[in-house]
Amino acid sequence: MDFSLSEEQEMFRNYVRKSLADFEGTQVARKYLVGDVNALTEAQASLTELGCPSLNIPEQYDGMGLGALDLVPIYEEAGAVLLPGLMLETWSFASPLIQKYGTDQQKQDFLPKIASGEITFSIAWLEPESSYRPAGVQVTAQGGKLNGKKILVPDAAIADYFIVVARSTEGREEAGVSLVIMPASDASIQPQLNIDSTRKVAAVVLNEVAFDQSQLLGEVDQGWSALQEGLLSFNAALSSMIVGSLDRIVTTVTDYANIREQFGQPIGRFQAIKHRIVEMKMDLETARSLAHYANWAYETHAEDRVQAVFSARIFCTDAFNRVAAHSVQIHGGIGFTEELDCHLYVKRARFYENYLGSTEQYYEETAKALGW
Amino acid sequence: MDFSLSEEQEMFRNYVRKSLADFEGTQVARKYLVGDVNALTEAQASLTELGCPSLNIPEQYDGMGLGALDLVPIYEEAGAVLLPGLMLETWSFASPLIQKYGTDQQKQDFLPKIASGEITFSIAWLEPESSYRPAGVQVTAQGGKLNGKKILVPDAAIADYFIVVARSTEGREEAGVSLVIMPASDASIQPQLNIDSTRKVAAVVLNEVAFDQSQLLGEVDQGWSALQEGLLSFNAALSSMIVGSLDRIVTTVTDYANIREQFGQPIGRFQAIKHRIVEMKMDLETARSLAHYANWAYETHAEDRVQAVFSARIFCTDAFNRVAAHSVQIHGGIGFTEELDCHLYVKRARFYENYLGSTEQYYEETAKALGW
Amino acid sequence: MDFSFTPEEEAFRLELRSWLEENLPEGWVDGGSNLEKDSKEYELFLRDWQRKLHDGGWAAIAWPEKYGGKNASLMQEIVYHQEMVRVGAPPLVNYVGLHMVAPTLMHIGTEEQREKYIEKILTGEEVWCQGYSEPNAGSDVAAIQTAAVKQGDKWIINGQKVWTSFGHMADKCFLVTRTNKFEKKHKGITCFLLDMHQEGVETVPIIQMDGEHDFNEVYLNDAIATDAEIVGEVDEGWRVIIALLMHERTGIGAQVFTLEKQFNELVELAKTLKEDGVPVIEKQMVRKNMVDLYMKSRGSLLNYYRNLTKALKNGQPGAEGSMDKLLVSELTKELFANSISLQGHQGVLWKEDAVAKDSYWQDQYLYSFGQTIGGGTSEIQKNTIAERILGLPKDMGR
Amino acid sequence: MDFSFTPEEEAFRLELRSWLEENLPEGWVDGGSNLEKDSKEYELFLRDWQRKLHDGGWAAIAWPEKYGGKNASLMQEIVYHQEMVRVGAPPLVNYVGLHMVAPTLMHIGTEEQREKYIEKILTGEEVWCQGYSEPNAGSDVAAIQTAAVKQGDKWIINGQKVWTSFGHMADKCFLVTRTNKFEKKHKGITCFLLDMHQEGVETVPIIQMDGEHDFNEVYLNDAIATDAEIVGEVDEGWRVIIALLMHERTGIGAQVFTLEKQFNELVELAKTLKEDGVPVIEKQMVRKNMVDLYMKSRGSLLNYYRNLTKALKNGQPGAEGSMDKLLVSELTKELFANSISLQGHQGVLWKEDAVAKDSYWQDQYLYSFGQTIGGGTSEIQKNTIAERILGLPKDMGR
Repeated sequence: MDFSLSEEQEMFRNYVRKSLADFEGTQVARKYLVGDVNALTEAQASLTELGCPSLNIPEQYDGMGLGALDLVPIYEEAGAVLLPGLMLETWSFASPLIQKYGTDQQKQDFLPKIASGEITFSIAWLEPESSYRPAGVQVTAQGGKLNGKKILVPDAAIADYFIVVARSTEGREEAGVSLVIMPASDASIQPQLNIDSTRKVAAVVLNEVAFDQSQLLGEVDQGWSALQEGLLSFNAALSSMIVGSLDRIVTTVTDYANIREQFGQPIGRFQAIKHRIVEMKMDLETARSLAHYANWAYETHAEDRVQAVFSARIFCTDAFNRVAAHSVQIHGGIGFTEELDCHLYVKRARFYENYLGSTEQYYEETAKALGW
Repeated sequence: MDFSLSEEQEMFRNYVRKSLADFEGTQVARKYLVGDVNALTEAQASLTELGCPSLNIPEQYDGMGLGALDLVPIYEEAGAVLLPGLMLETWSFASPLIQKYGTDQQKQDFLPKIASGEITFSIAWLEPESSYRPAGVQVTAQGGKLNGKKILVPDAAIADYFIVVARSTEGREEAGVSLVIMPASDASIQPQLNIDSTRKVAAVVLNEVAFDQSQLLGEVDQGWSALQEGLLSFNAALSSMIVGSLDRIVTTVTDYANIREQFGQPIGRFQAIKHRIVEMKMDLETARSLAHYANWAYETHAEDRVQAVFSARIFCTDAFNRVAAHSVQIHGGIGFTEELDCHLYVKRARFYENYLGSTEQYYEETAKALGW
Repeated sequence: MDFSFTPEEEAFRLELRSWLEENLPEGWVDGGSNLEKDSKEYELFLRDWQRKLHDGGWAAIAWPEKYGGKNASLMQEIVYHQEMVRVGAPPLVNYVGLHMVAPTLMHIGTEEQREKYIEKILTGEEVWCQGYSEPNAGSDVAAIQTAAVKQGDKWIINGQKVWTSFGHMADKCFLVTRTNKFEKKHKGITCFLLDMHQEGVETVPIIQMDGEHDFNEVYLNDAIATDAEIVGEVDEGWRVIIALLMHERTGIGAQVFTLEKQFNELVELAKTLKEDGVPVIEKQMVRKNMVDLYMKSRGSLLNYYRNLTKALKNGQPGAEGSMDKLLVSELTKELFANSISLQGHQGVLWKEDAVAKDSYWQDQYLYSFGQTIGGGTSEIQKNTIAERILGLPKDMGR
Repeated sequence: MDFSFTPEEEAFRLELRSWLEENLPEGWVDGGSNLEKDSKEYELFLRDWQRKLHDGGWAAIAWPEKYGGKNASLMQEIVYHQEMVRVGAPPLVNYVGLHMVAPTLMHIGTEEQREKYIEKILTGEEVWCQGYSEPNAGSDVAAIQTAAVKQGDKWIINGQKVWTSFGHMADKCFLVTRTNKFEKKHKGITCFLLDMHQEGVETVPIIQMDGEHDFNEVYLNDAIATDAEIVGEVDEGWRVIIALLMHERTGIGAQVFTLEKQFNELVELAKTLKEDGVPVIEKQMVRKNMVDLYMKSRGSLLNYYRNLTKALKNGQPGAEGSMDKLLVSELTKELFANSISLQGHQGVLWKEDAVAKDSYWQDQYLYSFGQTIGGGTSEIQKNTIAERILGLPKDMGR
């Protein structure tokens, strides 16, 4: 029995932390927020230098041949500083999907470039007035053309490829949905404003965009189950990203409560503050345990991996909203300003709440996976 | 604008309080719990002397001709000491129903006796493995006979009459349900054990129990809507009963927190305790406002009376569970003993949680009444 | 128990209502102006609105007639709040002047001060702000350090204030300073009626988490005041502060009615917003959450009415105002957090791309975080309720 | 990361499992005995069970072999807890003796004490209780007032203890007394190994809110002890208390595994219990609540494993045990409160009339209120976590 990251994994965490420390906390996110992509590019380069994008890619495609658990410390460190960009989507959605469902050609084309940090992927799933359910997918991938409109596509402007969830056979069911890998340059991108400006979103308009068989990821009409598989690795990774944010919030708020004085006492001496921080800490530690286990369960194909991953996601997104809100309150007035980071976490928590799947649906998926 | 009980109502409260004070807090309930009915009989006699049972009965039937709001202080005082017995069921369910749906003969037969405290009513609704929904009513009232089994009939052993919810026409819908007034002596009563022994419950077995037209309360097959009407007055009254309990808990726990010392401080000085008591107080005051308004809305036939009454009930039953549990925790070890009253409130709170209707259904009823 | 308004109160309501209909800018009720909050244009608009209110006799209805008020009853004030909330009237740029400074001056100001300031407060000629909070004096108001030192016949003031609403538009400041640092914390405080238009006063905007600018930092570098600008006695300012807070007769009435309105708007949103073609209000979880909000917001409204009834009978509001504040502010946060969740994946859309016009829900959600901090944090309200209403022991350090 | 047990650990599990199958009373696993908790028969049964455990070598596996233990590893202890929970083994009547007193004596007792007590603890010949809490010393353990005064070569002890589990069955008591009231609170405390079978000791049952009797008050009226019965030094008992707490190596492992089992039982209840013919687990609200319980109970189990991993690496458990205690006890309350609500109107049925046999859920629901009080309240756990893990300031008075 050993429920901890390995020494190597912890060592890797230290490299990542040191590397990100050069960028001064949330500065990369704050710059990206106002449209300055340079800092992000540099931060990404620095992670690439450490080999982060190649970690979970097989050695034959220039990767390190490691797994989901090895990405955990990276995501925790990235989450701590709210690093923008398409890490989760590229490393923990596109990459595992291509590894599992891609053709040899696709693997050759994409995996080495992901490993080298050259390309990123985004996901085009939602459509106007629809939901994450199969019925919501009405963009068509028929007759060699993609047609329709996708919304809330994450960081579309800095993506090289989209994985488009499209309907190859008309209908409202799971069957008939396919995944198409499409160069971002083929689409017309219309930015949408997002409460969390450290993650940009956009509508993607597909007007007779040509594609061929070679761009299909997995079998035609069988894209829905591939999508679900991708969501397992994605949500395990997302959970770790959130754990990193929770950890940073708890550290920051604890420091503040020790320093800030009112009524001649550090505010951390008042149980209203003190015990609330403990509850935040409990949320953090439970989130961490669930997230670590989720990644382990995914990596080892454990029997309970579906419920482990989806329930970790629910807990983490929920805890993130809760903990980020408490942090504002404990900081008081200054926590309400744009100047402090508190609000950046509040906004990112909302961004993730229903990101690539709704809380409601994940509850139901968990219940089903438990056989209820 | 005057959102308060009248001076007369508050004066009446004082009479009731003084009268109940003779019985030393929860002693009536504690005696009833071990099977001693005498104290309850005396307490009831004392309330009858004050005219409580006659309050909301028209003068022509020997009542005072007052309304639901006038009962509020009585229920609050009774709730404070967890008075057992069939007050709510007799005064605020059977009595208003007979007034509204009863024949002249029924009014003559029952109302003066309710007013004089001579008779009490209980309600026989639930059946084994059923629910509070219309489909659950399968006891038959056909061919002049009642047949079937009712469960969880409150204080059946001390009731003089049951209002039996029975099916006069077979089916699973609302139509076809009738209300039958039946002497308790006609049935075979089998006590059921209940977590809150200060309210006894029983199964009532109906085996070819004869009844005639004169025992029907309201139109045949139309009993369901009468039942709903009865639940309005009942739940408004129940809410006030619970407010009384909440009030007593908050007073008791505040006193304790001022007196009990640990670490050289009264425990009420620790914010973990202090702020929790404030939350209990907030629950109490919100419950009181909602309960007062519910009774006012019922009495004045206000447009929003259905949502006002049912939402008051939901809030009060919920708050009761919450506040009673906090009280145990704040009292610590001694709060966990049989000796203190804390557990009596915990158990009564559970008794009311799904009493004459489930929380789930009242949520839905409220939503519907709001036009959602 | 009686929830009705008297015929006189209803007549008062109709009078105000028709005045508002005539005087509000065209289209205001349907979505307001598109003025930027921190622009000069917005300031002019607000000043203009206050002048209009004054011209109509609606700027300070609770004031005695001799100062230009209507001597309105508590219930008339309630009606006033209800109607203002109903039409979503523009904020009162001179709220501090009208509701805090002027009533305090009427109560404990000198005759000269009354003559000099009150008329201009009413007309909006002089807009006021308050200088209370400091970086190290938030919940602990008495910990202020801004120092006023007498030099000749002048007071020289140095220090920093924060959370000064309307500070960037204000002509005058009700400023709390420390004039004697050797006295105990609640002693040695003096209140000044400071002129904002002087070299020693600098105002710096605070940008909030919702991106808006409602508050300011005010830096005082050798700012100057005179004896004539002192309210009450030197070193006895704590009493003035307490008295000033007491002049808020109707408490947070406006916020209570606003919450009621916002709840109704949320119901509309839940009815119109669809997911896969089905209105979200038909989802069981949404229904449950909405019923919870319904009963809690009804509860807060009814609690307010109950406390108001007490105030009507006692002539003065009690500490129950803390209960109203705690309930309404926490509930406002809960309501807007729910409003975002209820929008599902669309909840993150912002500004013109949001589900509701101008991202009303997202803006209010972010703004709502300030509700349980400003005007006394929820923790402070709980202490007040515990100590003043329940009689529990005082906290350490207080 | 590795969640597996070694082949040796699994062999150990099978060994224990087969021993349990052979030695548990017939039908135990399917519902246990019907013995009344406060009867003499129950006591004999428990003593007999402990003797059986000892005979099989399973009474004190963590003890060194020289004292009759198995020198079990931390992981073997975990396996032991898992198996005992799995079969719902009877409680250890001599838990205090086996897990607290004996390890403490091994650590800081005299050679005479070890010889006199340890063997009899192991065999169950002498059952122990602990005398810590007093009416005025609950959370504040150091506030004890029970006084031991030296007269000649005897100590005369007067005072009152509460919450003494197994007190009515105990032969000996690990008693905490005050021997010097002039010293500071944490000084002047002395621990005795008191003989319960003497005139000066009276045991009175405490009836709990669930109607059961697990705890006692112990009245000490001129009870007598000797120097030889003192553990550690006179006036230095606080150190002994702390040392004694440290001997709980696997923390609340048994409770963690029990919670896991109870959750699974609740799932079964939700699947079998029907309302209008439909299993309640198909109701959306129930599903949501059950998923919440699933993730929280998984969380508490995984947290426990994570803390255990730390302990395995550091050789000693840290303050993280407070986190496990807080999580598990609060969650146990939540689980049983949910179990009552889930039964709808049938939730109030009691004893033989309850939905599940012997009103398991109702009993456990009521008993669960004690979980967040006994062994240190949740408030005390939060202070410990805040101060020892997060480094936040100490509370007043501590």
